[in-house]
Amino acid sequence: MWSILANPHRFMAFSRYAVPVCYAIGTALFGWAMYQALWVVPSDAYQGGDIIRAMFIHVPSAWLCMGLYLGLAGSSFVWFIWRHELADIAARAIAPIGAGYTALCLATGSIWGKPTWGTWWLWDDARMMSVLVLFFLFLGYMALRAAMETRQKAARAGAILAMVGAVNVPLIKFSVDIWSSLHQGPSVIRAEGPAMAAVYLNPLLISFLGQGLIVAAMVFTLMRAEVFGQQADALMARRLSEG
Amino acid sequence: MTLPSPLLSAFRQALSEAWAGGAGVLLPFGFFAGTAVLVPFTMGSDPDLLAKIGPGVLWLALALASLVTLERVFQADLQDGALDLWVQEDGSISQIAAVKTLAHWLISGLPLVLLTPLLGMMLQVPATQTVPAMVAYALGGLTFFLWGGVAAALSASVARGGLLIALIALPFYLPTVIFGTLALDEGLGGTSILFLAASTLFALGVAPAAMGAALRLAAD
Amino acid sequence: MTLPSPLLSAFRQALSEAWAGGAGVLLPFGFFAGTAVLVPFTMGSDPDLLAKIGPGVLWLALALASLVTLERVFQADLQDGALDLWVQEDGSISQIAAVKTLAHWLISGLPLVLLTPLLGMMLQVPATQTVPAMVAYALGGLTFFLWGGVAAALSASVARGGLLIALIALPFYLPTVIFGTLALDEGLGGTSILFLAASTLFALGVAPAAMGAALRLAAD
Amino acid sequence: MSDPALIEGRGLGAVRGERVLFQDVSLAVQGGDGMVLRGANGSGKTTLLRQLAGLSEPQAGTVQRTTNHHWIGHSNGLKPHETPRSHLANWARVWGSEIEVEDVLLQMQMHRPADVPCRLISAGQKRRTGLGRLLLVPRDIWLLDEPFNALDADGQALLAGMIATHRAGGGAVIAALHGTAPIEVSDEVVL
Amino acid sequence: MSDPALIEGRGLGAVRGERVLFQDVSLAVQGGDGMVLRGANGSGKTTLLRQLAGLSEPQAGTVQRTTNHHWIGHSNGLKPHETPRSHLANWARVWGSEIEVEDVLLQMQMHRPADVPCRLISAGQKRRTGLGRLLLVPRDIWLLDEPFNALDADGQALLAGMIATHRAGGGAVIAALHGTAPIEVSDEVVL
Ligand code: HEM
Ligand SMILES: Nc1ncnc2c1ncn2[C@@H]1O[C@H](COP(=O)(O)OP(=O)(O)OP(=O)(O)O)[C@@H](O)[C@H]1O
Ligand SMILES: Nc1ncnc2c1ncn2[C@@H]1O[C@H](COP(=O)(O)OP(=O)(O)OP(=O)(O)O)[C@@H](O)[C@H]1O
Ligand SMILES: [Mg+2]
Ligand SMILES: [Mg+2]
Repeated sequence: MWSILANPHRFMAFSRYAVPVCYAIGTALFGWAMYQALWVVPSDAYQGGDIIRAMFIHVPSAWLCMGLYLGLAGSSFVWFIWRHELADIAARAIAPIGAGYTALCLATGSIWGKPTWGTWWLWDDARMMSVLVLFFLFLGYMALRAAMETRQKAARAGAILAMVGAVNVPLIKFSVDIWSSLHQGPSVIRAEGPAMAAVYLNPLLISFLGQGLIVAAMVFTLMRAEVFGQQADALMARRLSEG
Repeated sequence: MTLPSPLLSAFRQALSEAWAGGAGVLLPFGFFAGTAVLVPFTMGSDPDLLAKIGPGVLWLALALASLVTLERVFQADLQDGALDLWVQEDGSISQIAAVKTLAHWLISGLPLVLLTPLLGMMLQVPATQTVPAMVAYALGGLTFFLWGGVAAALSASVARGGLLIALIALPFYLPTVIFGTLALDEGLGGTSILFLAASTLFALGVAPAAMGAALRLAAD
Repeated sequence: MTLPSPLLSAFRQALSEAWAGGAGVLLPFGFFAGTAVLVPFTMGSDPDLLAKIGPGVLWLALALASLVTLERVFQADLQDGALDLWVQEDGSISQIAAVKTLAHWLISGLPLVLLTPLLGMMLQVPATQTVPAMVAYALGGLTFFLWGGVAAALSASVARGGLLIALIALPFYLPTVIFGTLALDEGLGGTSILFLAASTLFALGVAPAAMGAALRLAAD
Repeated sequence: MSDPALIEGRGLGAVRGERVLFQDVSLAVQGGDGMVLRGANGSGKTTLLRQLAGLSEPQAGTVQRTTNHHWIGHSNGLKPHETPRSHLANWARVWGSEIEVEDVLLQMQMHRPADVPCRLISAGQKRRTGLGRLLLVPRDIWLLDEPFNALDADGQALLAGMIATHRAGGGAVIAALHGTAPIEVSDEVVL
Repeated sequence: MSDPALIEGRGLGAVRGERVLFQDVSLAVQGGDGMVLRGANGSGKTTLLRQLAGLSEPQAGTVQRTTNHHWIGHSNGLKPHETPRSHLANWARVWGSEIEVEDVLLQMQMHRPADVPCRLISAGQKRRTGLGRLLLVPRDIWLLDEPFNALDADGQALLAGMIATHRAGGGAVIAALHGTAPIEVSDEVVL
């Protein structure tokens, strides 16, 4: 699929329809999940009462921000090796959305943490720290790109950083994990299968799917804007050089 | 170890550069004086407290030394045209960057490590921790310089991107800080020092290539 | 206050220089990130401990920001020939240096002060201390920048005298740190904040002339 | 002596390392003069000019200036992040100049790269930007250190014209030069 | 084509900002050639030279070099704390040169300030030190960006002589120049 999309024209043709479709289905799924989360799902005394409803945003956003970083590193790699213009456009579009989702994960996490753990923030919690670091990776990536003169240079610098960052992420995760953790271990994605009641699990997965589609739509939207911008630049350059 | 001659020369040149900069002799002194004066005044001189924060202050100092030093080196190389000369030494710019990093670590990082016993005394670090601390600071400092070098090389072409560097380098410093802090508690027998060594090796493997690519970009 | 036009221009130019360097926007972030990540890992995250060292960490950060920033400014002015132009504005080089220092403090020092409530929350500084802390950091930071500027100007003609600077500046930082730390405890009603303000005024009176003389020397 | 000299150096000397670079150099320049400093590389032209500008203290002798001067050194005084426009606008403000920066940019033919940061513009464009300062405020003395360096033929003609106009208006120029001078020389000091 | 070109650029193009600096520039240089790049300030000579040297990625076209080259840019690559002697000695070691640095210093007439830190020597002395690198190891291609800048008459003759010798020995030179070329020009590219 990616090799098909690597052609900007085909990408534009595809995304033209994909964007509204993703938005529509994503919003519908997410809306249903939110309805379930806010009115249907029973509150859970052990996890802090009604605040458990934050889970339906927190957990998908946690998964998505990690996924978005993988996407960033992947498209950076593709650009660095094959110089596919579209891969760079994708990387550029992913970064702010990734940063936003990471911030969302941090925010919902600390909102959840206040009633359950009695504090907004824990310094030596492994998950929290690794998400914070992910946030800094996104910020650093964007700051670096913004500081470079030309798009070409921004792409090169960004790709180097994203790739090195990707190699380092497992190390960060591992080091942080052996440090200590208050955060609960995985209860959905684990070898023995999910250990979560279906009332929680189904809306959670639906919410994840819905948010995932919305994220995809947002990324495509930003990419389209960028492609349009570049076409406009090219047009302008042609006009300028003609007279 | 016999280095090929360009690398050896890059090393010698970087050594003399770091030395001539005055940083070599003065960094440990400056840092020593700085912590000696500022830390007790601002954080109190309670021995228990100092014992707790002492190692951390040293880590911070190493991290800062690595960031500030390499930023200048690459920025200066870019401005005075020396980077152009090095970039053209075919294919070896990564190795040269690594060797320069090493030289600057020797001059600006290692003296701090060697001063550890003295600083440790001041900051109430228990005597039994001195040797593990020195090993940990040596390995950790080198890792800091390597990752800091990547960040510095990446932002070399940006006018005074000092803080961009800090932002970029931080995530990379984290594993080192964690393993290093753990290693101080566990001593040389523990596993953390092995992890620390592994993370240093990892940086040695990955950082030079990234530095090389970033320096090429900076010269463009 | 109406500044004469050369001073106003020097101020505007210094502002845009500090801003363009990226330090303006990024320094608070970089520092925020730095403390957020490194301090708890290296020094532990015990809230009591953090409450004790928090204010000190902020003082250290201000001190470092002042040293690193101004060194670069004057070094760059010397190398690109801008210093020659300023030195010839008859007699006013002291004032120009003061104004530039002010601009860089505004861009690199003040944001840290403004972030104090946030950092204070993270580092467990008690809420009642927030306002006195901000006043103290603002005054203290300015004093740091002024003395740091003198040290930076003195070592501007030495190639990369970064650590020479630290050594020269430290003694001057000491009174500020002492009064500042006391002021944090005493609050706005105490006398320490007055002493702090007095030391800032003193620096404002003496440092510019010293900077001017040192910059003239550097240009020679 | 009819006119008082705009700038006058008496018995100037410079020592660098163990070496006497020059000694007993006396010179005086009146309005309309164009003095050229000549000498091999390292003979002390820059050193002498810096003494005349008051940037460097002479090891011997004295310098007297009756009016203000412009200084153009080997380096142009540009910040990497500044643009030619912002550089000139800034110095126009510093000197309280009434002149339109736009006109100066046009005259120096720097209107096209006027908004490109100085770290990106070409060597000759940097020099033109620095030379543009000469036009911001009229000052009687111009001290120029190899001002024709890095300029293309047009640029050299442009500068020569600026110097001629300046001298015609009663100004004086002291310039360190190598090679044939593209300006009319009224006096030469050889170091 | 009899000889294969030492260096060849095909269809080179450069874009800076929104502007096309140059496009479709093709050039080839054989042993003995002395090619001069001409053009107004900011026309792209430095940019083209950097592409030829492999320092800058061309936005269009390709560069092929069959042998190694020397690069002399606008800045000389000297560190402020280095002395001319230590600079040349260092690059001699990097390139595994057999030549005596002392001889190079003598030839460049830099034996007197050979031990003064580069931040203190004069502009022309800096340039001579940088040019001294050309003599450390023989390389077929010399890429020179305004190499005559800041040199006095002796220095210009010296460099012209070096270039002539180099070309007589089968080397090639590509130089960006303003004004009359003090070397024999075999080919000109105007940007
Ligand atoms: C700022 C604070 C927090 C951050 C940065 C954070 C981060 C994360 C991350 C990264 C994940 C995904 C982990 C994975 O799948 O491997 C996650 C999952 C989760 N988090 Fe948090 N979290 C925070 C606070 C909390 C709090 C306070 C709670 C509740 C007590 C909580 C409950 C959960 C749950 C139930 C999961 C799903 C675990 C699973 O099934 O894998 N989190 N969080
Ligand atoms: N510390 C020192 N020891 C010895 N010589 C020194 C020292 N500092 C400077 N010099 C010498 O002083 C001279 C300074 O010359 P200056 O820069 O004035 O020359 P110039 O005439 O402008 O030359 P150019 O034509 O190359 O610009 C140089 O020859 C330099 O080598
Ligand atoms: N980001 C940018 N936007 C617009 N123009 C740019 C940008 N970066 C560089 N330029 C222009 O690109 C050109 C680079 O020219 P280059 O340095 O190659 O010129 P040159 O021929 O060597 O000139 P000189 O004779 O002055 O050395 C300059 O005209 C510069 O203004
Ligand atoms: Mg000179
Ligand atoms: Mg050029």
